[in-house]
This record gives sequence, C-alpha cells and structure tokens, in this order.
Amino acid sequence: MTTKLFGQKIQRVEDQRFLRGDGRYVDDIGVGQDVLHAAVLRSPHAHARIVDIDVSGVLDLEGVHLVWTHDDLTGPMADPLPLLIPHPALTHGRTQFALARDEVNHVGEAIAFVVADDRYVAEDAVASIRVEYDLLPPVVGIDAAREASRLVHDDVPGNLAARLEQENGDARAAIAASPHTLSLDLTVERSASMPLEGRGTVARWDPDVGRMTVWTSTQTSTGVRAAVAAKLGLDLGQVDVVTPDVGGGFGVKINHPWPEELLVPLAARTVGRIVKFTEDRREHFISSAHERGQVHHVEVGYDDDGRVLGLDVTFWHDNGAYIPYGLIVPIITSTQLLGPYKPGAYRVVFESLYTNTVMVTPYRGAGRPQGCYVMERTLDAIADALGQDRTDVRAANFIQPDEFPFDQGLIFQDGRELEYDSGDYPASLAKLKDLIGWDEFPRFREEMAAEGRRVGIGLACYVEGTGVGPYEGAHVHVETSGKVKVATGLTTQGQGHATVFAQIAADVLGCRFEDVEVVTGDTRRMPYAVGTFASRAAVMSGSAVHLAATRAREKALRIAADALEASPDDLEIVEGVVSVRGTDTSIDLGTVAVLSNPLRYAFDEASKAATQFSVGDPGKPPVAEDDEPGLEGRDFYSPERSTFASGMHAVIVETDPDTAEITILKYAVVHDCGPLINPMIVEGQIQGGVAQGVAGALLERMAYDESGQLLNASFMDFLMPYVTEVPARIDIDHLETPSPLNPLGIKGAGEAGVIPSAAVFASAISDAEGFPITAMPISPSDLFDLRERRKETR
Amino acid sequence: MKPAPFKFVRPQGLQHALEALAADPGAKVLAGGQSLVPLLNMRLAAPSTLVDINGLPDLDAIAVTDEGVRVDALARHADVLASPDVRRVQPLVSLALAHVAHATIRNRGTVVGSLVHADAAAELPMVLSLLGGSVTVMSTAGLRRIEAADLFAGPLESTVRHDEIALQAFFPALAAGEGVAFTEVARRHGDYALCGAGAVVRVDGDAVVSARVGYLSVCDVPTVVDVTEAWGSPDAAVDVALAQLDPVDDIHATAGYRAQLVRVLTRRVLQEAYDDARSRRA
Amino acid sequence: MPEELHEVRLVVNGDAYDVRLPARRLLSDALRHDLGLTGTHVGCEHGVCGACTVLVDGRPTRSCLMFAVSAVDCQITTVEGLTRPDGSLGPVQQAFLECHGLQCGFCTPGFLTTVTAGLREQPAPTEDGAREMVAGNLCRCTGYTNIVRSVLRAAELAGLDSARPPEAGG
Amino acid sequence: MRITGHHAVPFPVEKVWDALLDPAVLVRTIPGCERLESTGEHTYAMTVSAGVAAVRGTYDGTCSLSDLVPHESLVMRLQGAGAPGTIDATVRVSFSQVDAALTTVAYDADATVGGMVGGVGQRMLASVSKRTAGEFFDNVSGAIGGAGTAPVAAATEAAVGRVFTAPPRPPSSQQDFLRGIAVGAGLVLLGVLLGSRFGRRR
Repeated sequence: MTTKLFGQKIQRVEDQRFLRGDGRYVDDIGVGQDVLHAAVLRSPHAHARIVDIDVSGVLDLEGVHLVWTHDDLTGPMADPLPLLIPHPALTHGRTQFALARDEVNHVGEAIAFVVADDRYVAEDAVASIRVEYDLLPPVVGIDAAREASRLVHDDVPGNLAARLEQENGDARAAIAASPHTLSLDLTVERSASMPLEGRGTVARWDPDVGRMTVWTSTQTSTGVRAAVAAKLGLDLGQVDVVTPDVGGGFGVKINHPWPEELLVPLAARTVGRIVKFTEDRREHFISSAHERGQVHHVEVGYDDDGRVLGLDVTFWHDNGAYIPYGLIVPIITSTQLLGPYKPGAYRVVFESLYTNTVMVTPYRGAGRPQGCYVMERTLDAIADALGQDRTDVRAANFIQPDEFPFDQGLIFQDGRELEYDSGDYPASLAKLKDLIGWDEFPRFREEMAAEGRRVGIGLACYVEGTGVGPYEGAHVHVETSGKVKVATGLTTQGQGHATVFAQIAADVLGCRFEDVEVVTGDTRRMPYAVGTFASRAAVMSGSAVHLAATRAREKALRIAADALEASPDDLEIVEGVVSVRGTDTSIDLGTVAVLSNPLRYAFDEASKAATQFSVGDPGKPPVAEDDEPGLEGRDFYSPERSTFASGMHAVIVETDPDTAEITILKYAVVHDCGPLINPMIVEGQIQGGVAQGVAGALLERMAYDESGQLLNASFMDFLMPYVTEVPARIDIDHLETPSPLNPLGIKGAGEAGVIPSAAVFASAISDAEGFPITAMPISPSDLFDLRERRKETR
Repeated sequence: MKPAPFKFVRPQGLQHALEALAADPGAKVLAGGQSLVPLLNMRLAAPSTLVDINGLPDLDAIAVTDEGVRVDALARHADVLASPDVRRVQPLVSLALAHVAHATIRNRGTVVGSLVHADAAAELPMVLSLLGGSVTVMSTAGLRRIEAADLFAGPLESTVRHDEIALQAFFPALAAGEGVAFTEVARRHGDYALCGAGAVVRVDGDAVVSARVGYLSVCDVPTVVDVTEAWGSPDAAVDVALAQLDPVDDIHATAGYRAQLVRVLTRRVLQEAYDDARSRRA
Repeated sequence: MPEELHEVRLVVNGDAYDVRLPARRLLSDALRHDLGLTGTHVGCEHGVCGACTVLVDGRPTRSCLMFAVSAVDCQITTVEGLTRPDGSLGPVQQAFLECHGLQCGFCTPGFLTTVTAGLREQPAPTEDGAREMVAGNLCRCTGYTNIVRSVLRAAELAGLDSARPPEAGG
Repeated sequence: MRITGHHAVPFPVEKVWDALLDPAVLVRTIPGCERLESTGEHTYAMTVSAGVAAVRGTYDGTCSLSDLVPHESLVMRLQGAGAPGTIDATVRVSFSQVDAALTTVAYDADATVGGMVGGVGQRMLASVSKRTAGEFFDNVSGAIGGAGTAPVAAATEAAVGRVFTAPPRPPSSQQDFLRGIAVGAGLVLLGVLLGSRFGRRR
C-alpha cells in the first residue's frame, strides 16, 4: 500500500471548527429554535423507600410543560433499564428504572422529570416537588458490602452481584511449593472519567414522517438507537441517532441508555417540541458513573530469581447500586493484571458487590490500572524481599519476543482466549531504563540526600488488550465531484478520527487528503456499529476504513481500466487521478464516479467530462449482476481476537520531608502500539492519559461518607489537575511491533497513558519513603499520616 | 445549576443602592460575584434582591499613602496585585493576592468583597487581621469603621449588616523595621489552602521586637498569634501557635496533617519575614 | 407571576444585540442560547473549569459567574471573535492547530480567550509564564503539554503579526 | 456522619430536661426556628430559617422525641429539607447532673446531610455546626434563666395542632449572620447535637 499519509504528523481537520467556536456539541443543537429544556429531580438520599411524591402545582408554574414520575411511565418505559452485557457469573444483575419506582439506591438517582421553557424554570419546578422518603440504612464501601449486615437490594443476598473465578494451572499448589511467599493487601479508590462536557440529549419527533431524531453525547450511537426504539415502541427504522461533537467521554458515555436518553425522546413526542437535557456538573458527579474502587488480596510464590511460580489474587469490586454494564471492569482487571508476565500458575477470583453509590462503568483504562497496580506492587514486593533490582525481577518474568502468540490460558472481556499477538517487552524495558536514567538514579539519590532532599524512582509495565470486537464497519463513497465521504459508526470524543481515518482512506484511494470527509456516530450513515471504547477505534474502524476504501479503489480501477482501455494492474491513483503508469492517459476519480452510475445527468463538469468515456459491456444489463451503481465501498472488520499493545512508565518523584508534598521530577513513557497512523495524535493521547493517571494517583478520589453522600461533588473539591499539577514534560519513546491481526498492523493507544499510573507512583513513593504504599490514590495528608503511623509502630 | 429568581437593582447612585438594601432584608450586594454567584448557581443562596454595584462610579480606587493602602469596593484583585505602590507600601497584600484563586477570578473578584465574604480559608481576611486593618461600611444611617479584629465573626460570617455596603478596606503600611512573608499549601495551584500563614516581624538591629503570625484555613476565622515571646525557638513559637489554633479534619487533610503544616509554615514565614525585615533595613 | 424581563444590550465581538432577559440569566447562557454564540462552553457553572471564559473589556472573565444584566456597557469577546477579519484563524487559534493543543475541543474556547488576553500583557512568555497563563483552565484531554507549546507558538505568531501592517492583526 | 459532644448547662437536670421537652422553649432556643407545630406527643413539624450570610434557606422538617427516660436520656429524630439540602439525624441525648447547679448534656448523633450542600458545602460544615451548638445551648441556658423571656416553670402543654412561634427578632446582624450555613437549618434542626466535628470520610 501507499504510505504517504500513514505515519505522518498531519494536522487535524476537525480543529478548524473547534477553534472558531463552530463545533456542534449536544447543547448547541436546536439553539435558535423552539426548544424546551428538561431537569431531573434526584434523590438526596443514598438509600430510601419513596413513600410519596407530590407534584401537585408543578404544572401550574408558568413555563412548565410536563412532569413525570415513574407512575406516568407505561409499557417498556416502566421496566428497569436493560442489562447490557449479561454474563453467566452475573447471577444477580440489577438495573435502575428510568425514574425510580419504589426505592432509591444512590444519591442522585432520578425520581422525577420536568420539561419547561428553559432550564431555569425547569429547576424551579424540580425544587417545588415534595418527596416523602422512608430512609433505609445505606451500604457504603467494600467493607460494608462484604459484611452484608445491610443489603442494597433486598433480593440480593450478600450484596453479591457476581463471583467469577479463573485459573491457569494450580496456583495454590505452586505457591505452596515455592521457596518464598508473600501476601499483600492493595486498595484503589473510586474516581471518574469526568469529561468537561457532561451527558446530554436532544430529541425531535417529526409526526409528518413518524421519525425520531436523537442527538446525544454518547460513545455508542447505534446502542442508543436500539434502546430508544425498543423502549418507545418504535421500529429501528424510525429512529436516527446522531452523535454531534462530544466534549470528552473517557468511558462514562459508553453506558446506555441513560434515563434521560429515553425520557427526552419520549417527552419530545409527547409535547411535540424539541426537548433538550443538558447534565450539569453536580449531576455528572452523582448520576453518571464512577470507576476504580477495588480491594485486592494477593498470595504469591516465587523463586530466588524473583520468578513468579504461583499467583493467587482475590479482589472485591464495588459496582455501585446497579450493574447495567455487567462485569467488564473486573474481568479486565482479572485478566490484564498479568501484564507482560507469565506466572507459573495463576488463579483469580473476584466478587462484584452492590453499594448505595453511583454505578460503575468503564473509565479510561477500565480495570487495567487496578490490575497493573496489583501486579507491579507484587513484583516490587518480591524485589524488595529478595534485595534485587526491580527491573531485574520484571525481566525474569517477561514473556519473551519469540514466545508470541502467547496464550495466557484465560478468557478475556470479549469472551475470547487471552492470547497476546505480539510484543517485545525486554526491548521496551531497555528503552525505559535509558529514558528515565534508571542506572544513574542511585547517584542522583545520593546527591539529593546530601541536600536533605528525598527522591524515589518507580516503574510499571502493562499490556493492554485493544481493538476488541465484535466488529466495525465503514462506508466509503467517491462522489462525482471527486470528494470522498467516509462514514464509520463508532463515535468520536476528541481522538481525531476525522483526521486519521481520512489519512487511511486517502492513502488507499490515492485521493487528496483534503477531499476526504469523515462522519462518525451517525446511524443514518452507518447503522451497524459497536462503539468507541477499549482503545478500539483505530484498530476496528481504521481497519474497516482500509477495507472499505480498498473495495472502492478496486472498483475505481476496474471502471477506469475499462474507460482507459488498460489493465487495472497498470493503473495508479495519485492526487485523485487514475492514470496508466508511465503515460499521460488519465481520468479523475470524480469522473470514474460518474461512470459508475449508468444514470448520468450532466449536472456538473465531471458528468460532462465523463461523456467522452464508454464503459460497461453492451451485452450486459447497465448494472451487472454482481455490481452496484455508484463508486462506493463498504466493508466490516471483525477480528478473531484483540490485539495487545504494551508499554512501560517510569517516574522520579520527590517527597517533601516536612509537608509530604509529592513532586514529579521526571516522567518517562515507552509505548508500543504498533505502527503509528499519526504520531502527533498518539503522543497527544499518551500525554492526556498520563495527566489523567497522575490525577488518579495523586489527586482525584470520590469522597463518600458513611451515609452515602458524595462530599466532593464539585470541581472545587474533586481535584482535577490544572497545568500546574501535571508533569511539565513527558519523555516518550516508541516501539512499533506490528500486530499480525489486522491489515495495518496497528494496535490501540487511547487508554495506555493512564494504565500504569497508580502502580508507578506507588512504586516511586515507596522507594522514596522506604515503606510500601498499598492504598492509592495518595495525598500529602495520607503520606504524612502513614509516616506518623510508622513512627508510632516502631 | 441555575440561580433561583431574584429582583435585580442596578442603582443610580450609592444612595439608591443603600436604600434598595434597606428596603429588603433579603437583599444582597453583588460586586465581583466570584464567591457569591457560585452559591447562587447552586441555589445554596437565594437572596430576594441583588443590588449590583458594579456600575457605581468612583468606587474602584486604590489609594496608597505612607499610612497604608486603601482599596475601594470595586477595585479588582488583579488591579491591586498589579500596583507597584501597593507592593512597596504593604508587600504582604501583594504576596497574598498572588495566591488568591486564578488570574481570571482575580480579574473580576474584589478585595473588599473577599474580605466581607469572610471565608476563613481565604487569604485576604487573614492579611487584614494580621496587619490590623479595617473596613469602612455605609448604610442609610451613615458610615462606620469595623476593625479587622471585629470583622470576622465565624465561617462566612462578617459583622457587616445586610443593609450596609462595604466601601473600602484599609491595610496599614509596613512600618520601619518590619518584614513580611506569606506562604500556603494547597492541593492544587489556586485552590483554597489546606493551611496558610503570613508573618510580620519587626527588628531593631538584629533583635526581634515583635513577631506575629496569621493563619488561614486552620480555624473558623482568620487567626493571629503573637509569638514575640517565643522568638528564638521555632518549636516554642509553634507551640504558642498551636495552643491557639484548632485544626480540623476535612476531605483533603486530617487535623494532624494541618497541625504539621502549621509547624512547617510557621517556621518558614517567621524566618522569611525576619530575613525580609533585615534586608529592608539594609 | 411571570418573571420580570430586563432590556439588555450586549456588545459581543463588536456587534450589538438587544435582548429581553430575566435578571438571573447567566452571561454564559445568554451568549449561547439567546445570542446563539455557542462557541462559549459551560463546563461547571461554579467558576472552576474555565471553559466559559470570555473577554469582558479585554479581561478574561468567567461568563458563568456573571449575569447578562451586569454585562451591559461592556465589550465582550468570545471565541467567535478571535478569527481575523478575513476569516482565517487568529494567531492563538493557529498555534493550537499547529501544536495539537486540543482534542475534544470543549475546553478550547476558554483557553483561546485566556491566552489571547494573556499575550497582550505578556507578549513573549517563558515556558513557566505560558503555564501560568493557562493555570486557571481545566482540560481533561491533552495533559496540557501541547497547550503550553501552543501558547509559546502563539506568542511567535502574534509577534510576526505585530510586525505586519495593523489591519492584518487578529 | 457521626457527631458526638457534650455541653454544660448551668442548671439542675430537672430544669434542663423540662426545657428541652417544652416546645415553647424549643422554638425560642433552636437557632432560626420560626415555627413549631405539635403533631402528636413529642412530635413536631417545624420551619427553620437558617444560613450564614448569603447562604440561607428555609427548611421544613419534623422532630420527634422518644425513648424518654426522665432526667436521664431521650432519642431525638430529625428530618428536614430545604432548597440547599436535607438533613436526617437520630440523636441520642443523655443528661447527667454534675451538681445542683450544673448539668451535662451529652449527645451522639448519626446525621446525614444531603442535597447540594452535602456535596459542595463540606469546607464550611464543620465549623458552622460548632457555632450553632454553642448558640443553642446558650439559648437554652438563657431561656431557663429567664433572660428576656418568661420563666419556665413546667413544660408547656403541647396539644396536637398547637403552633408555637418564636418572638419576633429585630432585623439585626445577629439574625443575618448567625447559624448554620447552608446546611444551616439542618444543623439547626439538630440543635442539641451540634458542636463537634464531622467525621472524616469513611
């Protein structure tokens, strides 16, 4: 293939509209039109029975059009929301109602829905609703959930949604037979995706054609479409879901349908007006989703070289009040925990537990940060116990480059075998040690100590299954103008899809990059799609675009060969012109597009130009049996299994002996996601991921109190980092180990930056302080208290 | 998050503003709004009337004399921070202002508004207390001056009455022989501090004549501790301070950690203020 | 009782808009929903994220912390007003494009307005100065590395601009 | 959150007990209490206006006293809701007579502050609760001591439906600035139990 654009730092085409303020985000839809606005009454209690809801008088308020409680919902709308991803182990799956029926199970759960002239009036109306609650004791935190003296759902004993065990070999026997053993307890607290744009949905019902159009800030438009159709009793063909520009997702917007994604279209149909819901920041904290909260127990047996002979991990996953997204997060932790390593035997058990808190859906990394943290803390503990260098213990456990494909003997999140396709972990480690200055660090530490300063170094390695199936599709259409329209069904939240997919399409088709326009997440353009998550967009849709563009190219060459009376093998396409190699005989792609359609009104110059050519076999019908009119290509990419990217991070931190403040002195990343389509965009993803990882390790947590109130439900107290809190510089180096699984050899990159953060900071802070860090995130106050406790116990 | 409805008054003059305030016990003055409007948006506050004084003329002066710095009601943080005269006459004000939120908030927020908002975690109330400044307020009944020691009654609670407008604040000038310092520890740059401290140390030759430290975010109100007697022993100074402070737990820091910050910051600001005093003498 | 409406004239990007608004309408909402200038984004409505930052009389200001009725008599500049008269990108916009200083684009308008004003005060910032300039704006996508680069690049571009005849300036 | 503490009231236990069971006293002593309606034996509906400076709200709620062991202990259950937030609390109150002129009232409350103020008002909550408690107990002392009010001889009879209102207060700075912030009313409703720190996150 031509690789002119692939691998180039191409500036993003989408930026033109973003930079001018011309982006169209969901709250921008319908501005200037006659739009009504929705607001939602949310539970102030973590656990309560609803005794009575008094909405009398709400409709009397000027400007209020509609108020609904669960009593007003009928048919499928009155049923619980779907459990999207069932699993045999998920024996007690529970999901919420669009509006709470009898009981609320977390602060923020939707109870009543109001539509009014504007959001101000809608909030007035919400404030006028009176609800009488009968308070129930809440279950908050994993300890309380496990203790199960109180239940979140009366019919879920032990608060246990699911228990899943996987084993490869006999881990317990291997540990028993090991010369050394260790056990560790490791916790990670909750955080959240926290995109700058919250959720939002706009809907318009067109009674003339019986059609619903929904704009929603989602990571899966096809999923929302199916949900809206099913819940509102519409045919799929009556519902269009359009994903406008999305102001960040990071996982939270993969869940669907949110209550408002159903209530807004229903309200639009009911009142016959455009209805809009725009989530505010407080709502995003208490009524979207969180992730990360897990407690882990590790038993490990190892030999004198630090080689892991047996690893037995048990962990408890706090899934919140409901579990619509199934077991994806804990399954990923349980499998991706292994990273680039090959323990002699591995057993993992997890329990997924209900609590009276906001539910969990994947957040960038999706269970991997926890798994990486558990594995890397374990290897650090082994190195510490043996007095060995931490990098040597890693090296002793790596899967070697000649061992691929490597089967970890487990079942991955996609229900397929966990088989790594490619990688070179020793090479990555060598690069990382170089980049961070691992071998020079002891001298640096001494120099700093001489100044009374305390520093530590840490590293962490991960493997990330990316590009999970089942499929994505793409449609490539060469218009008679020569412009190329590419549509793929998954959605975009800032990853630059419009640029990278255009790079791929332009390379394949030989057209000009500027002539390619990419549309994502619009069910009118590509009704079959899965969604944007699990670092899958480049692999899945990138491959699909490649395949679809290849089909369009083949057709273009066939028609052009016919028109130019040449063999397709002698043709090339450059800058949108098909020519016979080495001659000046040529035809524009736009003209080829005209020729591809037997109906040729001469509306434009390309059509007129096409009249000089003659194509098709006069002996056959104008559209041959195995052909279609138009110069298009449509194809789907559906891989056997995921492709596995990998990487390693290292950090040097300084901890203040007095204030326990933690400062990042150096941060280094070695990253291997195969060949890079656009290095600028990949580096941007890594930089953003690292910042989010730093935030998760040092700043962000969901501070619930024991009554289930989220105490920091604002940007004042949920400490998202500013520029001043992230590393000024991140040193990045790449390996490009291709995947054998897709035509471009690519692997996903979206989540990588965030995965090793908790692990790498725990490692470095432990190194600085001389005692193990076993709970993340860690604040200066936490570190100070740890120091004090160690003084006491000495 | 949208405010509840309120009556809006854009007064024609100061007298009109005072009358509007007097007419409605639920009225509230809107100046910079950088603390008030978030409360309105969250409906934590729902005043029945807002009297927007931003359009009033001649209320934005920053007057610097040998006695000190006078800041009028509509002078924005950014303007006070940018004033070289302020920095010269009372550098503690400038040092502290640099820690007030972020530049964009400082563009709109006012010094006087921040003082009467009386947030114990804010920088300026502590600075006013430490310097022994005052605020002048006006109602239809006339003017009165409130000394810093009498201004802060509790968390978010000043002794300015609802029918009064705080017209100006006065920060006394740095006196001969004095040096100052300010420092704080916050989770993020620009956040409310977990603990902050400012110091004024006066020297006579190399001898310390007086040493006072002000603390923010440690008690309900900005707290000033005189550590002159303990000068010479940092530990003793810390003990004197901690005896008068009451650090509490919150979601960002334990009481123990706050006490540690008091220890560390007390030492730092005393040393820095002492050095500052000596360098000014030179 | 219907809410009282106020006659408000807002001057945005040099254009005057006459609207009737309730007193509680935030400037951010007025710009977006009443004036249709949707380039200004709302990320938190409590003044922390900076996405809604506009220039009020040239100074970066949180439009979510200001009422539209308080914005009369002010010159307001939004992201829509940062392009050059000929429609091409202004220096700050161009720099963010070149340096990949944005991903989802939601926080971007607040950065662009803030940096535009910042470079007027500090035309040649150091790297630390560039960081300080954007220290009050949250971005969840980029990790800020490229935003800081963009600020430095914008200073270069604006410097080139100022060397040109005045009408070419953004 | 768990709130515990104690407060000394300079009166014999009988007087303190009677005062706390007397709605006419409660309505005057609970900071910001505007209205107290008896809805049954030792159960009341109440309206409380509270807040600090601009952070104000009016809260409607209920209060019930149970498990009464005269002069020893009682359990108070409180619920309230207003625009800024909600409060729910169960308070165990115990009385011990130190001497003929001094009684210690100890309280152990399990309280939930919900709604907006629960999520964003954390920085302000702890200190405000202390103030409000102190104020309440000073008010109780004042009420028992008869400072400015009619002396309290015995508990006022609280027939169902009887409404107690606080005497009008001059619009002073006190009324403006005292009392619990946002949570305000909630905390005020808690009345007796305030005065200690809110526990740290779980």
